[in-house]
Amino acid sequence: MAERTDIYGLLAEFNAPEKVLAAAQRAYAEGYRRMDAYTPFPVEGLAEALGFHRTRLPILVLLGGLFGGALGYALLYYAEVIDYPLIVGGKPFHSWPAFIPIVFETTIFFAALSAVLGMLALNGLPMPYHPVFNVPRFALASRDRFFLLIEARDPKFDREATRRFLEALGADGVWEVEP
Amino acid sequence: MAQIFHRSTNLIARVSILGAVFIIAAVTWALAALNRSPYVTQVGVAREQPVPFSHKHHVKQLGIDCRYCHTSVEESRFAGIPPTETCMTCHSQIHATSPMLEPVRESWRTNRPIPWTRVYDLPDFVYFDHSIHVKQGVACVTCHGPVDEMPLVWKASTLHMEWCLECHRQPELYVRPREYVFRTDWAPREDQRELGRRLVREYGIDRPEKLTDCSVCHR
Amino acid sequence: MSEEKDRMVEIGTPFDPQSAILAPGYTYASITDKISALVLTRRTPRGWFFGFTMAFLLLLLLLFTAAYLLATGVGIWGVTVPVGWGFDIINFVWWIGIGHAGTLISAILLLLRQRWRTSINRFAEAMTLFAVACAGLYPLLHMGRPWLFYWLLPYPNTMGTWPQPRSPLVWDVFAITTYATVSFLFWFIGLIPDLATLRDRARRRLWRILYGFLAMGWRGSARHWARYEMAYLLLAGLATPLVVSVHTVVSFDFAISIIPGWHATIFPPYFVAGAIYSGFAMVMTLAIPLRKFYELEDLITMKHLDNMAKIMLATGLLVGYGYLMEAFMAWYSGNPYERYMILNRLRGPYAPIYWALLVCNVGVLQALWSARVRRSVRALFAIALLVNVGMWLERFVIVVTSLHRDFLPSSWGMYRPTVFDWTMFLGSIGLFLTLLFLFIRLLPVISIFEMRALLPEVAPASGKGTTRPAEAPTLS
Amino acid sequence: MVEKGSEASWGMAALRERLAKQRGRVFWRSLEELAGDPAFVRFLEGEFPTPAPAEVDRRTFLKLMGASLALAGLSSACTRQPTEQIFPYTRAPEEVVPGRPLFYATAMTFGGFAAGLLVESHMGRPTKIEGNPQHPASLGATDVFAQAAILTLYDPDRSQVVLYRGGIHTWAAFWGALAIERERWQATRGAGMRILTETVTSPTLADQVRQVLTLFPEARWHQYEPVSRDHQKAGARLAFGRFVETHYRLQEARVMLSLEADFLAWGPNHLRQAREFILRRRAETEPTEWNRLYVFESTPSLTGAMADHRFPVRASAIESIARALARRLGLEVPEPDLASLGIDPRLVEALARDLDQHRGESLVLVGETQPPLVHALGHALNQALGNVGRTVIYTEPVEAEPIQHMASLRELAEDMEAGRVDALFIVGANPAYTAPADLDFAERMNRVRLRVHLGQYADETAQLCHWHLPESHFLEAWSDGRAPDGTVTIMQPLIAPLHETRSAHEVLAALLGEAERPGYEIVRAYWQQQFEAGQVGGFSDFQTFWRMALHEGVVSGTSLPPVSVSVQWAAIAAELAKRPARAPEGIEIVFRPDPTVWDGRFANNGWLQELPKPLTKLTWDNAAIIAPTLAERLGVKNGEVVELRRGDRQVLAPVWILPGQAVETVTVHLGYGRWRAGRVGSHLGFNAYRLRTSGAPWFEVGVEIRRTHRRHELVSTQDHHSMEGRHLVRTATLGEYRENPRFAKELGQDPPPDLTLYPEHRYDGYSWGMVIDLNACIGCNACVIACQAENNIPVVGKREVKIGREMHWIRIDRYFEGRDLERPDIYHQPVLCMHCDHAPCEVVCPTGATVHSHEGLNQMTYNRCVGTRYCSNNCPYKVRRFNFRLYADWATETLKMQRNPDVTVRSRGVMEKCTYCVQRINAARIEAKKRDRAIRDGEVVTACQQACPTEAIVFGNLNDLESRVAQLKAHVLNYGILTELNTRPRTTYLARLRNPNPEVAALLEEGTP
Repeated sequence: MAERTDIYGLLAEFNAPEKVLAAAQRAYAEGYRRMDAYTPFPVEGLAEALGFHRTRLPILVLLGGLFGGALGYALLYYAEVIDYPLIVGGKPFHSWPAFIPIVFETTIFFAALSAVLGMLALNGLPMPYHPVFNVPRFALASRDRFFLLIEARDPKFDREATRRFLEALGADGVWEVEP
Repeated sequence: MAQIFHRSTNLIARVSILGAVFIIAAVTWALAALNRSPYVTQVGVAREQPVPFSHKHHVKQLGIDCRYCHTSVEESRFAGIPPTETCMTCHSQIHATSPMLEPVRESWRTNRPIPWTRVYDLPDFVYFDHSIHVKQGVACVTCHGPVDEMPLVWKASTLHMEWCLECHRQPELYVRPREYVFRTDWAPREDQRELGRRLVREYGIDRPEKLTDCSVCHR
Repeated sequence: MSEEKDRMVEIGTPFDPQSAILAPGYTYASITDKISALVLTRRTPRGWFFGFTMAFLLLLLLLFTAAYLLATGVGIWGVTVPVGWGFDIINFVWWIGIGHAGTLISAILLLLRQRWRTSINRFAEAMTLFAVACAGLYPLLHMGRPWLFYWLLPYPNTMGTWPQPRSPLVWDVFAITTYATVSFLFWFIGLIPDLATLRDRARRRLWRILYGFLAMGWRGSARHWARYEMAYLLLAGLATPLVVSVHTVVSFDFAISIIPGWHATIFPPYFVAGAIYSGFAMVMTLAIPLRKFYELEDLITMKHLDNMAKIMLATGLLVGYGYLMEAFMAWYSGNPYERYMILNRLRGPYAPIYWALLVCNVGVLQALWSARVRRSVRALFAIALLVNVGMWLERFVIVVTSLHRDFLPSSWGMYRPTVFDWTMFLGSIGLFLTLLFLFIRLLPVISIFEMRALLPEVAPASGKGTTRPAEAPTLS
Repeated sequence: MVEKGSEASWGMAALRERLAKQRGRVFWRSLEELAGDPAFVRFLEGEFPTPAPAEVDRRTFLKLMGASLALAGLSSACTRQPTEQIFPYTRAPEEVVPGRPLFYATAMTFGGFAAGLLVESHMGRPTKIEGNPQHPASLGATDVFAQAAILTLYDPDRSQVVLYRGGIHTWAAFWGALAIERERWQATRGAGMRILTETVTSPTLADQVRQVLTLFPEARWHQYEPVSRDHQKAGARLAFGRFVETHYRLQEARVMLSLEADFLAWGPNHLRQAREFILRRRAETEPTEWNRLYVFESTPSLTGAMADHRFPVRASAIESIARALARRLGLEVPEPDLASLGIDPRLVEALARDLDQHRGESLVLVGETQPPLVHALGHALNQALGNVGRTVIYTEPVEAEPIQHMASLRELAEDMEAGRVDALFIVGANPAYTAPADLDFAERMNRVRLRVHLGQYADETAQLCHWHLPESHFLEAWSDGRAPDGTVTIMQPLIAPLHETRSAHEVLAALLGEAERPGYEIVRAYWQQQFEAGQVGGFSDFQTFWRMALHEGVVSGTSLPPVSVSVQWAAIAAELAKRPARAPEGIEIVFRPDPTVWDGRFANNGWLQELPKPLTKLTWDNAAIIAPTLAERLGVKNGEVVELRRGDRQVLAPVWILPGQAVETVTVHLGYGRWRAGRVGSHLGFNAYRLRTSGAPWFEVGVEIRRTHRRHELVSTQDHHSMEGRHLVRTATLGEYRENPRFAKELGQDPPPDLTLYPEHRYDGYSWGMVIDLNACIGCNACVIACQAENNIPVVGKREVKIGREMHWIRIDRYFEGRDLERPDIYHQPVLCMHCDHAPCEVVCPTGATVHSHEGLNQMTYNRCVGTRYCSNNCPYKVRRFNFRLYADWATETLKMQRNPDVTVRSRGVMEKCTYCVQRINAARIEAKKRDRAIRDGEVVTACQQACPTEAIVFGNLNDLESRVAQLKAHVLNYGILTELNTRPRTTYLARLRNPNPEVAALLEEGTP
């Protein structure tokens, strides 16, 4: 189990989503954990096959929404009731029905913002530089090729054994990824 | 495909996202601070005048009452800037040849007013009345600051609406007995809040809601 | 690249141009190439230059009008008392309504698992953004003192004052800001994988850097896709109530008032339906020339047009119901002002406009019941154009005829648009088209990754059926 | 080089143009100073006869620069206030407390008669004119002309310098020229020297003229005013053998018959008459105490609109009605042919019965527009009805020299024609424009060797004179004048002349050889003489007398006692026999002074030009007013230009259709079609003087109307005249009111007070409100101009009014009602901000620029307004006004001086509206607080309320149950409009009652009499 740190990992290329999915399942069964798959479109079950189960995004969005709503209401309540109460059209200072649209909008605003920012943050984006980009064939990952990466950091990683393993999975090619 | 971006861009990208948030916050804060800064408000900036009239000298050292010069402060919205005549009541005798006072004498001779520089200048859509403030126990120094310490007068308050509202919302923190309104050396001997509450009642100062009605100042 | 073996999709059923949402014969590669080629081609089509120039000239008209407006005041328009709003708010509502189709296609159809949305959602979303930009222009410029627009935002200021949150205009500020932001995020998130595609396929370094910058390092990781799909789904879930709320809030601009013809509880649904209606009409208006000039008939098929026509029919009927209910309630309520308002619409000085709107929005629409009409591209284009006009007229009727004769006969008046009303309107169309032309040239008009995902769906791959590419994200 | 003197017409025009182009701070002490500029001199001498055309481009450029500055205003957060300077006095005047206004009593003469005024002065600038409550012709009220006079004072187009043959000259030069003339007259005893004035009541001026006539016995004094009192004078002479002033005591009258007498709006005493008339017609008046008014008139007037029975008849038919009445009331008059006039004799009988039943409490009033014979018949009728001494009294004339103006002018014209006039001094008058067409006055003036004109404007007459002398405004000069009852007011100036102007007294003094004698000395010396002669008294010394006279604004004890006169029937009978009542045929032309610019003298006053005419609601124009029936017959619509031809004279006039106009008549208003009025007033409308003849100044049968199929844009502020069945003005007859006093409330649907989702705000302390008594509102527009003056309301011009952008905070809605299009009931309803407690405007304002105060005011904070106009859209009363453009004049220095310093001058892009004169409320509150007391009822008087001649507007604290406004709010006739919207307006109305004669009403039911 020699650790080879001069490469980032091995990248196997497939030509069909089913193949990469099967390969991922096999690799997981084999005991590989530090791996990733790259596809030109979302492939159902692929993330799960890699051992990814739940994302915390929904809870983030919920919190964002609640924060937005609370912030909106607090702002309105402070402005209209505490800071500068004004008689407007005979309505009370705390005209909560009139506050609803704004509170609704701030809720959505913050929820949506947390969805996007949360997604980016959890995905570690933006990340303009990534070792996989060193593989020239990787450009096809955004076209019609499907890739499975096994990182060198994986305890089970062995440059040769892993390469053989990947080739055995029916990969059209296996490339070393410069770090 | 080759790498398009260098390794370091990852860090740069993340830092710049955080940085943008901070920069926006900083700019907002800076604008707010600038708006309240002496550069914009001129608070604390002694203004040059055609005659270097010293309030410190006249008020503190000579003990002249505010109303000696600002005659209409108790009857009018405008406190009044003294006519040259007022200056000349003394200065035809005292320092009658001082070169510093030449503009005053010139004004007297030629019957042309002395062009004083305005220190407190409210926007034209704000209507402030000195007389009622003085009557209700708002002292000169409450807004104009320690005039008796000013060789040349500077603005002691921003005159921002938020500044006005501060007192109109809680006059009890600022009012004093009427008889001390023109004193520069008065300090409450009891708790200001308590004294203020009593005076507000006694003087019939309106409730804060009424004092913060738009038309009190804008019309 | 020559050595790669394209994986042909085998065709299960014969291609039916009326029901297929994608023509046969495409592979992941070919569909990628076809769409990205629109952007990455070296030669800009001459037609594009022509269209862009025309649009840009109109945009200049807008800039000139705006400068003159700022110099002189809104007095250059025909607005007056009693008709304090004119083309400004008409155009605002018109544009914002148009914008709704994009969000609707992206979000609501996504939630409803309408797969045909895929080929039209991208440019519909872009259209949303540009329409919102045009719409946003009006509330800003219609103000007497537009340089003080920021007083509508709540921020601690030296005056110690706040916006007045009982006003629908403040709701508008929040709604439009949120809508613009969320629409942008939605659109941008959708673009990220495609930007990565462009990054990987662009030949020039500059473009690669640009697209690479915007793609933020997207590499199609499976984990990323999982979070991405979740985020997309959540955004769709948020955008759906948002889009409904936005036009509801816009309708509140009217419904909250007391003016006969404005003060109606039916306004929110009626406005939302109208917005979708006008939005689909605009998508149709843009899609038909687009698919023709860029030869996208394979991707934007007759099925799309047919579906959109059906949605137009449905929403148009809702709008027609709105008109009917306005008249009915005016009669049924016994409110003399409401009754006069309807009579005035039918017989008053602006009656021709009301009748024209009925013809455009309700009359012509009935042709869509016929499948033959729905199959005729020309007929659809004509109807869509008429509906665009009709919906503009509807806003004219709502704004002007309600205001010009309200309560006191002594203050009744007339509204006559000036030349600057028209230049502002044409100018905003210029802004819209300019942005649209830039978009067509610089970004993929059809979502590439979603089209890829669509491939196995429309033509199931042979053999190993247990795994198939994920559908577009689902609720489950 | 153009020869000097021949460029008379363009010299001044060029100067005006140059001044018009000046922007920013351009003070010049006089035009002489300006003339000293060599460039200007060159310009005048014609080297550069046209101004540089690059001007416009530069301004456009600057405007665009302004736009970018506006954009830069985005960063206004960081703009600093510019440094301002403050200029104290060098020697402080007594009385002036900086920042506090002072009020001075003076008077304005109009048609020669004085109306007492109190003028507000801020630091030496007069800003606002109010009525003097002590003055008998004002009683504290003012009319539109007095209210607007303040604007004339600051009019930048006022004549500012002496002109000789159109070129700029000096007073010194004129004095020199005059001295030479005086030597000549001393030799000729003033032969050929003529003075032409308008009506003179000023004792000082009359004394001066008489001195001139004494000094130069051959000289003559002529008087001419286009709207004179000739018929009244001639009528009195016919009836009594001499001229006596007629005074009505309307508060005593129960039944009134007006024969074209527009006594509520016309004549020197109209303010007092309106007040007295309304005393018996207020909402609080007991129904049994009400008076009744019948009006016969050819064209609707304000008085006609107030009538219980108004009969549109042709002007020439009114004599027949007077005759028929006289016959029925026992005078020996041959029966006129009523049938041919289409008048039911039963109507006249019913009328006669009503008058007869109220002997001593009835009154017949005859309008100036009716011929002297009708006046005489009126006097006879009043005597026959026993009204003399009760509802009508007579006094000696107030005018210094009550001559017949038309005759005087004709004599002058004939003398000029005959070459008998050597030198003509025109003091104040403008005969070149106002003289009747048949006198060819302007043409004949050219035969006079020396023509001198003194006037406030270098007008049409000035153009024809060798010398034009700029006249001081009455607020700039010492003078005096008499009220209709004879009361003298010594008029004191509020400000030193703004320009190089002199008063008539000063010019006449020069004729007497006392050039440069100050007006103050002249007037004071005269009164000192009077005092010493014992003519006036009541004071121990002259100084006290003088001070009190100035302080009070009236000289006590100068009103005239009644004289007893009796009608000499024989003379009338002879005249009656001479003039058989003819049966007129053909269309009649009727002349009227314009309701807002009068005879044309106010043509350059923007406030008055933009003021909607009370009945047509037209602005900026006059029109040929015809009845709907006639319009139908002619096939013309509003705005179509027709040719009016009378003999060989014709004018082109746009048509305006006015219900209530007598069918066979066309009314034209004088005062338009001026060509040298100024930037505001020139070239507006058509000149009706061109159809007027000295023989028939007010009406004549036989005018041809020919269509031209051309159109002229007439601009009216109210395009819709029916209430559409909405209960806006609620009316009932007295009978109906007695049966159902709650009718006004029942016509509305006031929601119950608890019909609200939210708890109510309580308004303790002061809670302001207003009640307008529609019975008392005569629609005179005084409130509109008063508000304009008080609140710095800009003039927007015809183009903007056309698209509905007029800025008046208070407007008077006028509605026509009734089944008969030719004889509608006319209603006025002043509409201003209602200050609704549930204000729809407030809810929709995004910035909170309009919110409620805790005293119930709907506040409008201009500086917070961003101009979305949503509030205006949502205001059901449409009382909000928007600055669509920069309407306020920020450039003209003199106009800035007029502004009320207590009210913000609005810039473009902000909404504005009635504030209930919050500046006055605040001033009163501060005053009260300084005195540790509450504001008293009546202490806060809004500008509209103060001007109102009939006290129709009542304002005050609703929480004070003793206050007048609270009591009126509790009145059963009190109602709010559009209350079904649950707006809870604070401005409410008292329903309008009418007191028709049941007998006449029954006749009218039968059909048109």
